[in-house]
Amino acid sequence: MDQAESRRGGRLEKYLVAKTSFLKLVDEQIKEGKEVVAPVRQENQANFRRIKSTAEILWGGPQTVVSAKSFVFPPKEELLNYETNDEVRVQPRVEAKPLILLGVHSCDINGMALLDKVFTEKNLDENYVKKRENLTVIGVECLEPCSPESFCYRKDSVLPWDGFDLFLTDLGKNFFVEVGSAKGESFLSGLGKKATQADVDRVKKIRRERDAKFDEKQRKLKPKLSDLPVLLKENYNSPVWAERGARCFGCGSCNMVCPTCYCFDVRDCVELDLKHGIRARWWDGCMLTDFTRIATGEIFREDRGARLRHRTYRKDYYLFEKWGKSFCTGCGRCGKACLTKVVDPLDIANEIYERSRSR
Amino acid sequence: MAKPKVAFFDFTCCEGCQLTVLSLGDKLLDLFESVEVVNFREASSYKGQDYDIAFVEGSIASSKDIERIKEIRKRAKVLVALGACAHTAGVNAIRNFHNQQEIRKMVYGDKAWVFDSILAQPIDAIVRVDYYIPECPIDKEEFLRFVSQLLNNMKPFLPDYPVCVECKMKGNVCNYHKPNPIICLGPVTRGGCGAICPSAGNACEGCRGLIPDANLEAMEWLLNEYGVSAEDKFRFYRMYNGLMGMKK
Amino acid sequence: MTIYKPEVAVIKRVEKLTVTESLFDLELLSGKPLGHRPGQFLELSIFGVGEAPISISSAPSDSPTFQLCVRKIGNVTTAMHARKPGDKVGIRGPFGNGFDLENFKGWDVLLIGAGLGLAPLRSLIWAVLNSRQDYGRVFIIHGARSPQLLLFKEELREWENRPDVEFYSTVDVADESWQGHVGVISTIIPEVDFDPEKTQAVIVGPPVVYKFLIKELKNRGVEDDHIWVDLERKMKCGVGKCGHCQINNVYVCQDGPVFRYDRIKNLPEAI
Amino acid sequence: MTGKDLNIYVHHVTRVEGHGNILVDVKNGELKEVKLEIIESPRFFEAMLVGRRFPEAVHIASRICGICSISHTAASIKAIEDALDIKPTWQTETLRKILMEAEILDSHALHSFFLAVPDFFGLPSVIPMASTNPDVVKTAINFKKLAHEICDVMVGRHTHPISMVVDGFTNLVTEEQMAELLKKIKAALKNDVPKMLEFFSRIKFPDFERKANYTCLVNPEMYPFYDGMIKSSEAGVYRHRDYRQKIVERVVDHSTAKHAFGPVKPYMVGALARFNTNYKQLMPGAQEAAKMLGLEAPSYNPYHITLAQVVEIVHCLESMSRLIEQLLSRGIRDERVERPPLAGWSARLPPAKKSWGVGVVEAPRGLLIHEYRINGNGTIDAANCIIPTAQNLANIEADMRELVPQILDRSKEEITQLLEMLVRSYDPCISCSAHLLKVDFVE
Ligand SMILES: Cc1cc2nc3c(=O)[nH]c(=O)nc-3n(C[C@H](O)[C@H](O)[C@H](O)COP(=O)(O)OP(=O)(O)OC[C@H]3O[C@@H](n4cnc5c(N)ncnc54)[C@H](O)[C@@H]3O)c2cc1C
Ligand code: SF4
Ligand code: SF4
Ligand code: SF4
Repeated sequence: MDQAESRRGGRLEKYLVAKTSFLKLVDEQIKEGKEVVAPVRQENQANFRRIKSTAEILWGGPQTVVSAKSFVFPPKEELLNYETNDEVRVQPRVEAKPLILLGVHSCDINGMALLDKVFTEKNLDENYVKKRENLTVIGVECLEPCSPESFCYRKDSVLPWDGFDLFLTDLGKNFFVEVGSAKGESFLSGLGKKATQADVDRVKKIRRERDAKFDEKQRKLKPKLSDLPVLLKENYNSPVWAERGARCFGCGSCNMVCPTCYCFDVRDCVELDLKHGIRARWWDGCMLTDFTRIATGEIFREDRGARLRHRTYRKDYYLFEKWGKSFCTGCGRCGKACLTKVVDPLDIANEIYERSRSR
Repeated sequence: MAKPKVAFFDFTCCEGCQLTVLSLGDKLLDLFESVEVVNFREASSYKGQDYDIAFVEGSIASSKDIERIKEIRKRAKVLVALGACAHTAGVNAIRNFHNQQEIRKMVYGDKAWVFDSILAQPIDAIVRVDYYIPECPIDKEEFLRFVSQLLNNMKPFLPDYPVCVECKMKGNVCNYHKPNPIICLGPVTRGGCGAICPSAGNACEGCRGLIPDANLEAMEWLLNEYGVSAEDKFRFYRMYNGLMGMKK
Repeated sequence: MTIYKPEVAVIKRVEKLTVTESLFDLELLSGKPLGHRPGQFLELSIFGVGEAPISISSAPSDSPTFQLCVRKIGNVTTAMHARKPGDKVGIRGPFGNGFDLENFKGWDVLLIGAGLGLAPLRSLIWAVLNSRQDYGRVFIIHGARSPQLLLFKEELREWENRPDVEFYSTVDVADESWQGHVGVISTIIPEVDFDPEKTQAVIVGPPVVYKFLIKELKNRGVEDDHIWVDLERKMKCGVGKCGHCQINNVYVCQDGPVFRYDRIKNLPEAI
Repeated sequence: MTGKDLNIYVHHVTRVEGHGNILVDVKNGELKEVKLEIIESPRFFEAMLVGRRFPEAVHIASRICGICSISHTAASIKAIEDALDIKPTWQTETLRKILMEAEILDSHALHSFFLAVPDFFGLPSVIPMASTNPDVVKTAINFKKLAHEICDVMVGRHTHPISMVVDGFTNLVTEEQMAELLKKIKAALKNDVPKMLEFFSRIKFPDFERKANYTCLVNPEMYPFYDGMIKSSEAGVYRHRDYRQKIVERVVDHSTAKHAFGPVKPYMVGALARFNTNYKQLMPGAQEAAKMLGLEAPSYNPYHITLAQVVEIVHCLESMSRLIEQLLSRGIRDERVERPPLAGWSARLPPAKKSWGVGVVEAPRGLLIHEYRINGNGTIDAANCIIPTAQNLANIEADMRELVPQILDRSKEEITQLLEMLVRSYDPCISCSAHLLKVDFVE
């Protein structure tokens, strides 16, 4: 939180808003036809869905199956459509409409903050950026771990670093609301009153308690977070990769659910007349066999262990080193999704750490 | 460019795949526009013997079938196995695990000898198959994509990733994570169906066949974790992937 | 305008080089020059089929025309081979770093092209020959699997006959017509009379050749930071997003495809 | 008329589902032989079901037929529920009724438009009609699209439904989805039905009458497809569990499908049997439609099966609207929580169980019976399936036997054509019964 504050070169406004009036505000927006998406229960888990009333919202756990990234980087997204009669007509497609994303946990907000970096770096990706600009992100603070798999506290991701418009902390009757942007400020439309120092202190205390609770309940990360890149770098040839790789399906579930996996495939689809078609991108995953297969049949990262290492390295070494932030926000989704329990980044880090110490 | 001539043939199956073609809706008319259908017994009395592309549905299950499919192979420039029965022998292969004499008796009593029947086999057990459109029944979108890519001189796209990929894209709660877990073959089964069964609350029963590098050891590990008995495993592997169960 | 929207280009001329390779002359419909460096590549679009990364085979000086040498192997490349002069295709790019000629000026240059590797290398060869005076000795080494598969045969002859080029050529398997060296390309390096101290070496070829060629060059005493390689990986976007072309932590499409060997030699996935 | 020799052999009757041959042999003006050969490779479904746990059995049973897989699924589920003593909820049964009617809609649209109609235009298939009668083809496509959409939304897909399982649904449609479907059904009633009736009222069907024994479900509450007692002109009204005494199946040499008798004589099942028996229960629009088409109950003309199907298309659209309205007025509840449907590997047997059960439904082509014996682990020990087409086979042959002498003075081509049309009008589903038809004249 403090980072975001300093990045914006000033203090963020903080308000105290009665929960009922905040929810009423959202319900009114829905009635006006605004699209609001929030976590709702789905069987014994949850998912982001378009809601018709704030009553549907599932606050807190369990975790949504798929992260909030789908709203900025959907599973399938058209990039172009074209017509090839006598003339070739190519229309770029950038679909974006205003969307309020409510009840987002910090791990997903941070995930988007990280995606912001990669999609705006050098070649700006309009398809992502336009969707992102149209999004109003209203986060909510987790006061309980949302799943046994999550380890956000260990990844310094229990609060958002950046990337939200409003961030809510449940104070019982009120929300403590932190404003992250002008868009957030105007969404509030003057609701509530400025938070006093006492309010701020109260939140600080809640956060201290929460930290203690998370520290106790979430699985420990044995190496220091900042040591992860070096630890991984030194263990490129660790037997861990082959051992875990042997039990990996190569199913890519870990890639699909992750808030920071952003690889994609691009394919053309053409109508039967062979004249009209689209080009679209689909989520792809570095754990899938075909990910590096080229026309001559060569696969550059053939064995599953090497792919698992690559995935782990992207999160906690390559991108960590490049951007100064781990690209794993500790949401725990991949560890849950992986049916053979091989992918959990925290488990991997701990195992490598233990093994390298005992050597 | 002349329209390619297309023929549909069926062997032992439920004909659901041909019916899926007849149920393409408005796209059916587009299909008739872009190809010339010369043989489609299910839908037409015209029996053309001159064709470029043969879509073959069903399993080979009698000695007559063997002759017929060889004849079709000879005439067709491109032979496509349509649906699970043609691709993996589909549910028909279940009977291969029964005593053949006994099951004939069970169904036809003392007249069992009258009927010519052999083990159910996929088309490629007899002749070379150029392309496969898997699934029971085939997926409309995939069929249309296949035809347009073939017309466009492309190698048709058939995903090599497993069902889990699309299952996750749909945001489903994994079958293994439900309060009453459902044993699901998604992690080793070829995707492309849009995870239609898990999305409708059921197990993936493996009707699209295994992915090329399916990790069956991992599957064993997983099913053992869930305490699935060997008998249950085999039964399940053998819904559509008779051969898979035989490997062990 | 998004980074995924191709510009339309027109095919001006098609020349069949071998059974599987053809050379295409293209120009942007807008008539603008492409503005590329040797060693850069494009994403070539055939609408309805897809995109594929293809190196620009011509020297920047030929602008606004540019040339692609395409091997027919998959969907896009087969579709490209079915196109005729006047047909329109899509182009995105140029992408990648390409060769920085400053690194070679004043040096002897050893240019090694194996198989289709000659296609991208050709853009560099012509750039060097077009300002020949800037360089010391120029070596061109080319290898193909058989004489039938030789690309740019006329140009090979031209280079061979140029007094200011030291030219070597080899085939893996010869036929009656072949008089020259026989053997895989790495076997020719010991015969080349170059001064390792004064030479910058460039290798472009299929994935298998790098290991052997680098070993031969090092045997001759070429320093790692005088060796340049041009690598190929699967690509889907060409602009550093899709993730397919990553070699450990480098992106071939952003940090490459041209790499100085000492900078990637410690990447286990590179060579 | 005397002394004519005729030998007809139609190999693989087209525009029917599955493979069959027609064989007619007339010597010296005398009918020697009439056969409908079924040459589909036997599929041994009854054997395939043995050793399967009941939730799997439902999905395997569906694969008996691609066109009436909802009926097979329903019959299979009902047999299992009968054996396990499960009484599904009103909501579950209402949803199933809608699904059955959607399948009837699809199947009848396919048969009446795509398979039967070309005969009346002297065309080999519906394909050329796409340009000559685009409106008609469009109407048929609209019906099929609607039926598929209903099934896709409700059970994942039309052919081999996914979420329709024992004691419920693994995935539940929402009220919004049902309301949306209702709108589309009403639109079809308004726009497509008049076109269909106008078109079919202009078609002239061959004149031929033979009074058959008609067998179908009867139910005091509604024109039944999903549930009821069995009524047969020969055997009267009886309970589904008594079918073995009333229906006798025999293996005949020329057919991989068994022939059924009820219990002695051949009988007819399907749209015309239902129309003749349950005419009064048709929805008002359907009765109206029958009048427009000049179809009166009872009709003894088997060529009228196609018209009865057209009437049932109208009935199903009306009936589905009514059922959806009832459903929406009660509201759709997610019953899966209190009453998890019995699906998948983890489905355990409920405590109270009988060892065997019978499920009977009206498939598009008629009465469909599944009977299973289930053991204590929920595994199928024995199965018997009686398929509509198998029940019609003996009756088709009886029709042919009566028809051929009446038309012997016509040309061989005409005779062949009329025989093929007769077989086709039964809409035989040969892959179900094993598989189809051929006509061979021996001169
Ligand atoms: C930097 C670079 C420069 C290249 N230059 C040339 C050249 O000058 N001439 C030439 O003929 N070929 C070149 N290639 C290889 C060429 O890109 C592949 O042969 C081509 O992508 C095959 O595409 P396709 O659609 O015909 O094959 P398919 O197998 O149908 O391709 C499917 C997709 O996979 C990807 N893909 C497959 N193979 C490769 C590959 N080898 N490299 C990268 N992506 C691949 C592409 O995105 C392609 O769209 C180059 C590759 C790279 C990476
Ligand atoms: S790597 Fe796993 S735990 Fe980390 S952010 Fe991605 S899905 Fe969550
Ligand atoms: S690590 Fe697990 S989730 Fe990821 S691909 Fe392998 S098996 Fe699937
Ligand atoms: S439900 Fe099946 S297909 Fe879906 S993620 Fe789980 S294992 Fe994979």
